[in-house]
Amino acid sequence: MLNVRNLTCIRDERVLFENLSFSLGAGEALRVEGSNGTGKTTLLRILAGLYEDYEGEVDWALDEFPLYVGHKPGVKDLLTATENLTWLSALQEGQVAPDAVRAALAQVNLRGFEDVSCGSMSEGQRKRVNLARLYLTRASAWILDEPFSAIDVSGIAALEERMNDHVLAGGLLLLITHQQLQLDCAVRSLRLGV
Amino acid sequence: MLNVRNLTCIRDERVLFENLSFSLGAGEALRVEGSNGTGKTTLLRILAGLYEDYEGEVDWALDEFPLYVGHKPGVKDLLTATENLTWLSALQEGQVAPDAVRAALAQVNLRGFEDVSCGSMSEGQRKRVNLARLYLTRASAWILDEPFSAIDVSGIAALEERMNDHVLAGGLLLLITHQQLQLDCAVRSLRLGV
Amino acid sequence: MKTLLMTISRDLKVAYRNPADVINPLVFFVIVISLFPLGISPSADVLVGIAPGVIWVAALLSCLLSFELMFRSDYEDGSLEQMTFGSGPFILVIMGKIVSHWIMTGLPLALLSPLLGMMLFVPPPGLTALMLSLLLATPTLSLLGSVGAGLTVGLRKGGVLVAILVLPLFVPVLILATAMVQTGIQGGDYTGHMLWLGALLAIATGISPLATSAAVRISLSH
Amino acid sequence: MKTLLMTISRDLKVAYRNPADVINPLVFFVIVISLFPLGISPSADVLVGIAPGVIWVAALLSCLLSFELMFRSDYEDGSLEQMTFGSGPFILVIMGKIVSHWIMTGLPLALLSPLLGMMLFVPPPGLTALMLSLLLATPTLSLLGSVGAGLTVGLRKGGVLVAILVLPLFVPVLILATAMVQTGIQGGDYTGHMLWLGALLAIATGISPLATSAAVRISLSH
Amino acid sequence: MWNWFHKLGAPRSFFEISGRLLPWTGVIAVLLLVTGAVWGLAFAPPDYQQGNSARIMYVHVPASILAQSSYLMMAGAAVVFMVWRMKLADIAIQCAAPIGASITFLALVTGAIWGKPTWGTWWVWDARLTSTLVQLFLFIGVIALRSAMENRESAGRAVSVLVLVGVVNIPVIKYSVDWWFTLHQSSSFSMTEKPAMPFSMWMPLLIMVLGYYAFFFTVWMMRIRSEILVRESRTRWVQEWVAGR
Ligand code: HEM
Ligand SMILES: Nc1ncnc2c1ncn2[C@@H]1O[C@H](COP(=O)(O)OP(=O)(O)OP(=O)(O)O)[C@@H](O)[C@H]1O
Ligand SMILES: Nc1ncnc2c1ncn2[C@@H]1O[C@H](COP(=O)(O)OP(=O)(O)OP(=O)(O)O)[C@@H](O)[C@H]1O
Ligand SMILES: [Mg+2]
Ligand SMILES: [Mg+2]
Repeated sequence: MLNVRNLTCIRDERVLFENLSFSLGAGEALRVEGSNGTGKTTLLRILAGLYEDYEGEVDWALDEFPLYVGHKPGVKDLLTATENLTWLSALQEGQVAPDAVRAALAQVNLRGFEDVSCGSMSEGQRKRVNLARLYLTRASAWILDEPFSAIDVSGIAALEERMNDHVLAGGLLLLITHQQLQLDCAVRSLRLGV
Repeated sequence: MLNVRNLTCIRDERVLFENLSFSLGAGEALRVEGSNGTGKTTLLRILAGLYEDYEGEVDWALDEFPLYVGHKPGVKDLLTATENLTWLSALQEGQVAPDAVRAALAQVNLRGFEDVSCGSMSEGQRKRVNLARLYLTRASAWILDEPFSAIDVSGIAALEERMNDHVLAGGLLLLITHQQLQLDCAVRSLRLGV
Repeated sequence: MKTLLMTISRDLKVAYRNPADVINPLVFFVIVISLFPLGISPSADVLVGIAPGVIWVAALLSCLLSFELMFRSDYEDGSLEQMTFGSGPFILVIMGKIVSHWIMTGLPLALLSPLLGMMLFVPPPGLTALMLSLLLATPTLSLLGSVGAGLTVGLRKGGVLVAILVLPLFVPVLILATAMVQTGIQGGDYTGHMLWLGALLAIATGISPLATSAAVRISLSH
Repeated sequence: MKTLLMTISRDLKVAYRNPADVINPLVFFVIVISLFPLGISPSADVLVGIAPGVIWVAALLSCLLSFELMFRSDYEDGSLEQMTFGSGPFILVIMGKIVSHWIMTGLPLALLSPLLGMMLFVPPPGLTALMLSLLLATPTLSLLGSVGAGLTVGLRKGGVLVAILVLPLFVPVLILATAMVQTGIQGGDYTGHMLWLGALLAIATGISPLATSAAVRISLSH
Repeated sequence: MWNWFHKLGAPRSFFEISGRLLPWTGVIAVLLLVTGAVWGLAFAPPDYQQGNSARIMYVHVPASILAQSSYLMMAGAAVVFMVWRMKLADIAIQCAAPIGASITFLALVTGAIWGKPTWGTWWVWDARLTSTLVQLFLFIGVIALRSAMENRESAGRAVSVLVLVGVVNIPVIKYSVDWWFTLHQSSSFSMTEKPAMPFSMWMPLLIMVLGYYAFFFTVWMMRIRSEILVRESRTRWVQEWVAGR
């Protein structure tokens, strides 16, 4: 599904990666590793089409856009969890049923917070609202940049399970995390930096 | 050094903690635990004097302010790493030698980034600039809210070592983290939420 | 089309949650206008002469201040970058945001304007012209302003940079609109002015959404 | 004292890194003033009558827009919360920020004003009065504005809310200053006005830093 | 033709070609400007109405003309950049803006200086003057946006969008300002009736106009060259070129 050829990115005179080539098919997971500042986020943003100052080729064979979760929580403080999630998913999926939204929020352990505005949530809860999209999306490619940051231990376990299911069902997963990762499916690894 | 008596905090009709009492002396470390949204950040902000809507008493016996590291990176995007760190430490310590600043930046693995503006750093690097204060401060109480988020594995190890030294040298440490913690010193634990 | 309506309803919902965003530009409008009698002269003769200019400049400025809010909070919390992944065309999202901006800013200004005109002693035919000119020209302001807002989102420069980028573009609107109000005050026929303002609106509708969606994409990718 | 100087030098350093923050309010000032001849009338007779009011209102507005930048970026990146942990008194940090705001906004406005006065046909004695009035009164604006900026930091409301909070406070300054310039244009003696403006400055210096530091603390603890 | 276009578009070959061109345009600019200035300021007959003060015309008119066309040239570069993503075009925009702004400023200042003896005032809100002022603001907007963006790639594209929107607006602005002036004419001054000039006046003027253009291109190329060196400083050829100096 994803074909990357000779990707080179230079920021501020620092070569982040040079002539990077790889390809990723359905049912494959790739974890991008490297210490801080080695260009993991930059790579994922390039693949998501959010950063364009690079050389080389990125080819997606996809029907719809990938699902992207970045460093920012991606939720509006003024809207409630339900409203945020409905809008975020409707944007990409066309239409979502209210029940599905409630179910997804319950999956990320936000039962009881459905109608709380995201501005009065804790760091981890806000991130969870965004991650609840993983339970609603039909996107076949997921691009997740440090999805576990600010999430507690049991939350991480649940997310890992969801990712596992996605990959086993033939999805594509691109992931950055500095924490330990326990997926049952095979995870390829791409190391940036020296 | 720190005495907390009957601390109660209620946000949005949700009781976060009630009649919380504990005290912490020199050379003691306390880790606040709990799942997302249980009030860990709120507790630490109360102790740091940044949140005031609570009941109960908080007594510090300290000569200077504690050192607080919050969810936000705390660095100005337009200033370089050196300038940011110099300003942040000078604010609290009065005066810092340029050499000490360079040394602290080297400690958090930012050698070569001394004169890069923080706006063009990665998430983890920005956080490291803030955390470099741990190598400069003379504060005897540290309040750290998820200091490890966005930091890579080797960075976490270095920070743990620094915290350990601080506690063994008679400092006080209040810490939140969802990740595993390996400190040689004894760490008390306070669990919030059910 | 659904993308368009969805975006408008979401933005209006956010505004409803936080009505200050709608009310503040209005209050600002009123305050700026009331500074002029204080700073210049309270006499009716002087005021009616400067009224069209003052009201229109105040309307421009309060639109200006609100452009900043058009994309900024969406940028900061990351929803703007999510919008580029939408299944509908991105330009519809942008148009939705422009329309809701107008509903929240231009429309209330236009509706409020007769009252302020009266405060500055504008006679009734002038009041009609004033309101019509605002109804017809504030959409152009929202359209042009969106380009500036899109270009500067994420630059943390406050409203000033947007102002510099778009104020020169507003000059024709200002000139035509104030001329229209002046004609109205003197009891003349201002159909010609209205046609011209309509033409400007058409040009802006043709260009701005395209330019803005390009601008927003550029701002996101850096 | 060291805290004060340290803060000023840091803020000026940030401004130097990003000169747009200083230049933009100036350009805004110029653009707003040039909108008035377009919107009202290009004739010298009309313009010289409204010049003091127009220039002063424009100065108020460009100060207003810059208040937002006073604390916002420090709030967003967390440096503001760090400042409360300083070893020196917090009020000195605040005063440092006010002084550097004035150096970056009020002072350049005052220096530029004679040029704009000329564009609106103000005669030479009026130009002196104009510049003096700005030099004497813009510090008051920075002081009063800082209170509004402190109260609204962290509310993501753009400049509009600050404007609403502080504009009423600016009214006395506006009235005195424009009266002073008008006296100047007519060749009169405006020492009395200057004394009054000086008195306002003294009052503001006494109250504002205290109020602002309280306001900032409140904004942080929510 | 296309080949040539692409070759010129590569920073390196532009650098080499312009290096050869630069001395020529420089010499032409100096020659034209000196001839025009000496002829115009010293030998051309004084204006029958305004006397010698009209000689500022030889500075003002070319500046005003160039001010307008420099924005159009910048817009041309913006089109090239948006369509072909040619880095050189981005550099060209970046380098043209400050020159264009200064020329516009010069047109304003010389106009103002001329206005004092003829009109008795430095500034009049006349249509031409006003649209020149608005154009200066457009240039300033371009410069301000560029300097506000840290990332070069996105700055280039953002600035092109702005320049293009601006160029659509220039005729609208010009039109509306002209029309506005005729609506409520305030003063009796008008620059539109051109006195039929004798050859001895328009010839030096023409030379000055050409000289301004040559000067503009020379400065533009010089700025582009130094910007190329900055942007390509990592490449081998720049390092060799620098070493070779
Ligand atoms: C700040 C003041 C002024 C500005 C901004 C200004 C601007 C301009 C502009 C934009 C042009 C048009 C060039 C073109 O389209 O070919 C021009 C041409 C000209 N200006 Fe000015 N001008 C100013 C003052 C004056 C004054 C005071 C005079 C003399 C009384 C004057 C005399 C002329 C003449 C004779 C031309 C050439 C006319 C032509 O070729 O069509 N200008 N000026
Ligand atoms: N700005 C706010 N306004 C109102 N209520 C808030 C706000 N921030 C947090 N809360 C409430 O306080 C509770 C505790 O939030 P807090 O940030 O202290 O949690 P936390 O334990 O730090 O969680 P996390 O692990 O996600 O960081 C949340 O459940 C939320 O309901
Ligand atoms: N906004 C920016 N402008 C310029 N350069 C940047 C910017 N952001 C990052 N960089 C540069 O790109 C490099 C890689 O950044 P990136 O964010 O991709 O790192 P990362 O691998 O995601 O790091 P982290 O683990 O800290 O998130 C950084 O070292 C920095 O030098
Ligand atoms: Mg990253
Ligand atoms: Mg927390």
